[in-house]
Amino acid sequence: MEEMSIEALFKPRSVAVVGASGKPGKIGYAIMKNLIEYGYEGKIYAVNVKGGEIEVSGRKFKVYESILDVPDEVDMAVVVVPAKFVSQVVEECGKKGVKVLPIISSGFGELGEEGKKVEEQLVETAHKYGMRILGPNIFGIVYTPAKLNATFGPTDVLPGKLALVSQSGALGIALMGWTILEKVGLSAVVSIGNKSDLDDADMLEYFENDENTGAILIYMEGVKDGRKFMETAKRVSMKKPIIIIKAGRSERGAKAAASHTGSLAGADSIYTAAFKQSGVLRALTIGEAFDWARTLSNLPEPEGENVVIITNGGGIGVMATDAAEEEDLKLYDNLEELKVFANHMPPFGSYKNPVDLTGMADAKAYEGAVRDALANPNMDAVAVLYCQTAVLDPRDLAKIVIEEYEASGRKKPLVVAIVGGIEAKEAIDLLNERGIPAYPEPERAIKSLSALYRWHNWKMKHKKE
Amino acid sequence: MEEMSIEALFKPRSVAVVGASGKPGKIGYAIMKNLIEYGYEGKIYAVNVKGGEIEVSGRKFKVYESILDVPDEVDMAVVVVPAKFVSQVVEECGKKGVKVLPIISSGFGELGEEGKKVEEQLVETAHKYGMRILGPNIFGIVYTPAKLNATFGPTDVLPGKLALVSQSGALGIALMGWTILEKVGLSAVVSIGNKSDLDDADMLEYFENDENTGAILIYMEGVKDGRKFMETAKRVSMKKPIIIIKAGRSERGAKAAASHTGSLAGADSIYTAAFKQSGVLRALTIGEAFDWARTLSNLPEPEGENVVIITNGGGIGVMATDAAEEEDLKLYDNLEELKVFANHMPPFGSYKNPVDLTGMADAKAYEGAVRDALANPNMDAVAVLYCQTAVLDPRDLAKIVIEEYEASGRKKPLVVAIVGGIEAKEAIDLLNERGIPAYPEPERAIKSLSALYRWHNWKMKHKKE
Amino acid sequence: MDRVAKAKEIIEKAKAENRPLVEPEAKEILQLYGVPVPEFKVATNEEEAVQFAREIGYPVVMKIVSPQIIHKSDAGGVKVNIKSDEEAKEAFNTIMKNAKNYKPDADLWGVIIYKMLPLGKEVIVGMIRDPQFGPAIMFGLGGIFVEILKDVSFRVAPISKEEALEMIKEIKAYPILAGARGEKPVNIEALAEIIMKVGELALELPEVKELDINPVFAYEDTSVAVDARILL
Amino acid sequence: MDRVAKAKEIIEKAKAENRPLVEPEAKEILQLYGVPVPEFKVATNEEEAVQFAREIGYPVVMKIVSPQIIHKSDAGGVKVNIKSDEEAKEAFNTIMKNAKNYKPDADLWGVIIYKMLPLGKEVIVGMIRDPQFGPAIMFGLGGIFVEILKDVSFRVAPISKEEALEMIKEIKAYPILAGARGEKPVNIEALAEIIMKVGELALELPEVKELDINPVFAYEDTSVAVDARILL
Ligand SMILES: CC(C)(COP(=O)(O)OP(=O)(O)OC[C@H]1O[C@@H](n2cnc3c(N)ncnc32)[C@H](O)[C@@H]1OP(=O)(O)O)[C@@H](O)C(=O)NCCC(=O)NCCS
Ligand SMILES: CC(C)(COP(=O)(O)OP(=O)(O)OC[C@H]1O[C@@H](n2cnc3c(N)ncnc32)[C@H](O)[C@@H]1OP(=O)(O)O)[C@@H](O)C(=O)NCCC(=O)NCCS
Ligand SMILES: [Ca+2]
Ligand SMILES: [Ca+2]
Repeated sequence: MEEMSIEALFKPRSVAVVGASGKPGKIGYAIMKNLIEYGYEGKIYAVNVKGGEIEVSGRKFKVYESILDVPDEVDMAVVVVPAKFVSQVVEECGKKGVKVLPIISSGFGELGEEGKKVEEQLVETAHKYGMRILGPNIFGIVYTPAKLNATFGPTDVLPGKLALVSQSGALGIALMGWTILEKVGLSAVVSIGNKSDLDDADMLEYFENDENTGAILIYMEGVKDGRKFMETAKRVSMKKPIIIIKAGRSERGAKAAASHTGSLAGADSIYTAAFKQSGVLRALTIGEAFDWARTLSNLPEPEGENVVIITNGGGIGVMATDAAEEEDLKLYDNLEELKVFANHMPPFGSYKNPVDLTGMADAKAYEGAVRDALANPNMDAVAVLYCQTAVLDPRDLAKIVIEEYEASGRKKPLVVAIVGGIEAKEAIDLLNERGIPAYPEPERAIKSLSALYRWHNWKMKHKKE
Repeated sequence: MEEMSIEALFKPRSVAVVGASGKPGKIGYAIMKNLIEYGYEGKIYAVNVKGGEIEVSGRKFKVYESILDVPDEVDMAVVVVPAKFVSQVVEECGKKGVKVLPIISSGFGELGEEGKKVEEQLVETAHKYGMRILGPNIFGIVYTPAKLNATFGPTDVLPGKLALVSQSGALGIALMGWTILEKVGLSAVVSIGNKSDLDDADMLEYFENDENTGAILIYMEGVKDGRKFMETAKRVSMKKPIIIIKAGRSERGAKAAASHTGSLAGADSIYTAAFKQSGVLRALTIGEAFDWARTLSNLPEPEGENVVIITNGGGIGVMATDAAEEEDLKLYDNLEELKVFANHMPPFGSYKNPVDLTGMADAKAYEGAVRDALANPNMDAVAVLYCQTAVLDPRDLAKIVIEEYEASGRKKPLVVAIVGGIEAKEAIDLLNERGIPAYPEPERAIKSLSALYRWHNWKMKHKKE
Repeated sequence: MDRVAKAKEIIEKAKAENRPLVEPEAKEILQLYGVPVPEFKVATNEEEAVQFAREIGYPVVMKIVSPQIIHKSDAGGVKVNIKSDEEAKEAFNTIMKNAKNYKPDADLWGVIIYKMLPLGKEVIVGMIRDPQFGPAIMFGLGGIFVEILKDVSFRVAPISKEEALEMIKEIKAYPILAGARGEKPVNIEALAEIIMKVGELALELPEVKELDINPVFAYEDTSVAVDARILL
Repeated sequence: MDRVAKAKEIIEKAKAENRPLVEPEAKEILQLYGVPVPEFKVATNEEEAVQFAREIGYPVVMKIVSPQIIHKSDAGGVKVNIKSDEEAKEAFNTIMKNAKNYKPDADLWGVIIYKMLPLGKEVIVGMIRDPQFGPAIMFGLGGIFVEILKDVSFRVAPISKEEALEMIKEIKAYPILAGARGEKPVNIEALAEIIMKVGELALELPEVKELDINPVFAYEDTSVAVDARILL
């Protein structure tokens, strides 16, 4: 039963919006609109005590006064009615045989003990009917493979392989926007809010076996049951990388977090330990988390430790080398093998790793060097750096990298960094849209590759145990 | 004489391009084009042994066969002829009474000892005539207040208060592009290349008294005379902040740098020490450097240590608090005074610093809170954070902050971070265009504010000595 | 009776008497979990003190055993490097007298006697309970390393061998254990065993709120818990 | 004659003799720059050893003085805690014999004798010359702190008082000097003075390629350069 309910959260065959509204500006309207405009192909039912008919995004809906009136099975019902009406709605949804219930409404556990009790009752009622609750106090759920956007956040979520889970509503919505702006492809966005029933661990469990998800990114303010979370995370990490942002590292930050979430967070060093033990990668900032996510959700694992850096600029090569050393990455050192790169550079270039093709490097030079690096079985991971010059348009470089990487069968990790102006930005977007992680700074590419290695190394170690 | 020559590098009354070309794709063409299209208002003279006439950007130029033929005084001559012809050109320019000579041509000191000797002769010749040399092996110079873009880099440099100095050509051009993309306003861009005559220290000296420059950012691979550099930097830091990116921190990075620049870099820890002693802020990455530069080139110094963080999202407030603690910033703690913020939030908000206006915060709430923070003489610096919600368009938030900050007379530092999508990005750009440093992540705002404090504290300490 | 039952018996007794565990009890519990402690006896009078000291073999250490005295050194309740019957007798009497003066109404159960061990590298193994994650184990080098440099590592129990080794290697001062400056390395495996066993103890005995082994002496061959404190 | 001239005299002599500076010379130069060193004498025979030891006051330290012997301890060339005429005589003879055995063709100039100082906090002050920045001064705590934890700070000479203090406070182990764990703090100002003076020395004596004061003993009131090495 549990399994099935969770499945309905991502792939519902039909969705009802309880509290659906025809008035722009209302949350009950925004959710209807996103469902329609993002192209959900299952049936959508509008439910509102007022009955009648509404129009959203040019589509007309009959409005049922109660979910019980819907003349069909309902897999998921999104609840957008004021808190005081929620109990009744839950009861009715249960009777109706709804499988999963994202409750948008706030006014529960986040207000204190009393609200927590009401939540418990909601969950009890739901479970009585074999129904699961997401929330309350959430902004909804997105699952891009099902073209499902049941949130009141931005509409045009970019499909991809990263599952995003947020405990914070405000930040979660803002991050949805961020992913659109920064061209981060998502498989899912889940707002877990008060976690009265379904929690982080349940989401991890689902994504563990979701073929559309390559990596999971969680914004977390705290876990309730740390040990359960660890157990699940440990198992899931063996299959897919988990990245977590958890603020409240400093003493004052932890205090602010406690007063904000109303829950006493455990010592931060214990979180750090728990994450390490579970293979979880802890990112310190939003930017870092998405940087890593690009690489972790898109790239295969390395088959060995030898990293090769290819650059056209001494300066950025040195920056990347600094980062690699600080991250304990191993730069490949076999000069016999590296000599192959001498074919792609003028005499004053350097085939010592970092491989410096020099500022004169053109399309042919990069094409040859990238191809050779991808082909060489002793080179396990590749970082392609490019400093925008007049010799080679960064967008052409992007095309070369895409072609070579696809042709090679995407068998080893490859990250890209391009420093420059608007053309560089376009090149980066091009690469990211094709699932090749690209960044505007060398260190960010290297640190993302290093996150992939950290996860991979944890897995290898854990496998042996 | 020294003074005057340097002045001519930034504010020449006339510029000659020796090696000017009418053929698109040639560097001698690109420089002419940038000079014209960026709107340089002094006289421009084309010089080329071939003589005749050329057309660039719709403007026709008579081509003088030698600089000596130019029927006017020439302040600056940009040299774009092959290395072997440079000595002769230098001699002629000297005779002509040219004051400063940016030599684009490569093929000198960067090739080894022999090239270095040629360079020394060029400098000797130049000095004989009281002329100064910039370069060789450079991409040119930009000075936005004079509408001077004598480079073959991007044209549309955004005017502003940051002076950018690069030892690396390739990276320097890429960084010009970056500043355009990222809306970083510049007073100058100087490519110093081989530093045969004018070097980092000379540039610092000029910017020290340049009213159009608020901060200086240097990309450095190494200095020749460390002690001279320190002396100048120490003095200049008392007036204006200096940010330096110097790669080669790690052992392998330093080795790669040495083989790239051909010069043995001193121990990195000595650079770190020298920078500290000179008030120089060392940035580890390009992104960090420009983040800091936004704040340091635009904001006044704080008058005290009390920082106030205003946020609408608990999560980003906690992140900012973590960063502030890690950076040793002091969050203002006087609850009596902080209580004023209670006027701008619902009852479940928190006026404890970080001040949480809650997700319900609208335009009025931010307006009131920002105004109160700017008005309170005990609050010395303000960080405004915003997590994009449906309640308040980030662009409206930007307008509020701009209005309040301008109305307050820009007397204390204020930084902004807005997390969100495309509207957030637009809001950030709006703010940056108005000289209010804004970032897409809370930590970046806090760390930039912290850089300002570091510089300020160094100054205060040094003043006492 | 298994180790849990035996340990619970010790704990229940103290609880029933409404008092904390004393050092010999803490060490007994550690022994039950296979954490090496130096062989010890508790002497309640002068004669026993001499007899036990002889049995253990000089030199020995003596420390006051009293549920009310926590800071034994402050109480003058610790004597080290006791080398003869004479000294043993004197140490016993001095400790008992000092303790009496320090806290006149304290129950004095005698002195714990154990072998004075050769100085090893001093490390600390501790356990705290986190409200979210449950028992977490801390590891660090003794003295300034933990207190001043905060050079410690944490893991949540249970702790695998792999994780225990990681914990040890994670601290910045690890080279000191690994044999920097030409010294012989300590047996890292033995240390890891102690960490793992403390993890097991913490999971099996929820009554134990906090545990502190400070110091553990780490040697080339083995590691020994020299002093231990268990809070209920 | 000013300090530069005097120091150069010592340096020129060694250079003329084509040999490195010995410890007494290094200490003399430090003294010229106002760096406190323990009062010392060089004894060339048994009688002098006893006489000088008495003059300095027991207990004393004796160390071999030989331009060819750098690792004095390895050579058996160091004796500490010498408490009487008897011991002084014996120490002198043993050191000279050991040194002879260790390096038969070394010039043995005698032994340096100085007061055995009470143990202070051990710190290191060093100087190297950087190709770009010239003389740079290093500061750190002795032993593992420098060697293993790499907990050191650098500044380029000349070093202001403010900067010297910053340097000291910058190391992670600073709390150890500032009086952590209830200990009395050492005199940071006195330490800063030594750092500044080494900076002056480095700038005024370009012949000095490298300098190492290891250890400096830092006390509550003052700091003393116990051992010093100068490379030309
Ligand atoms: C759920 C919530 C959005 C409803 O707010 P609202 O739209 O202002 O409330 P309303 O009273 O207008 O009720 C909404 C609709 O539900 C309808 N409704 C009320 N009770 C109902 C019931 N039992 N069954 C069906 N519909 C019902 C109302 O008729 C109304 O319809 P309308 O929009 O056509 O007028 C609000 O209570 C809430 O919780 N807001 C916070 C949400 C939030 O921030 N969540 C966390 C984000 S991270
Ligand atoms: C300076 C440099 C760009 C010239 O390259 P080029 O344009 O290919 O060389 P050319 O031989 O065509 O000479 C350029 C022009 O100078 C003219 N010229 C040659 N000698 C001259 C002289 N003494 N006086 C005036 N003009 C002269 C040529 O007629 C030619 O004109 P054209 O462009 O109309 O044909 C090139 O030598 C060079 O150094 N390139 C590297 C630049 C660089 O990377 N700098 C560092 C960047 S960070
Ligand atoms: Ca659950
Ligand atoms: Ca100069």
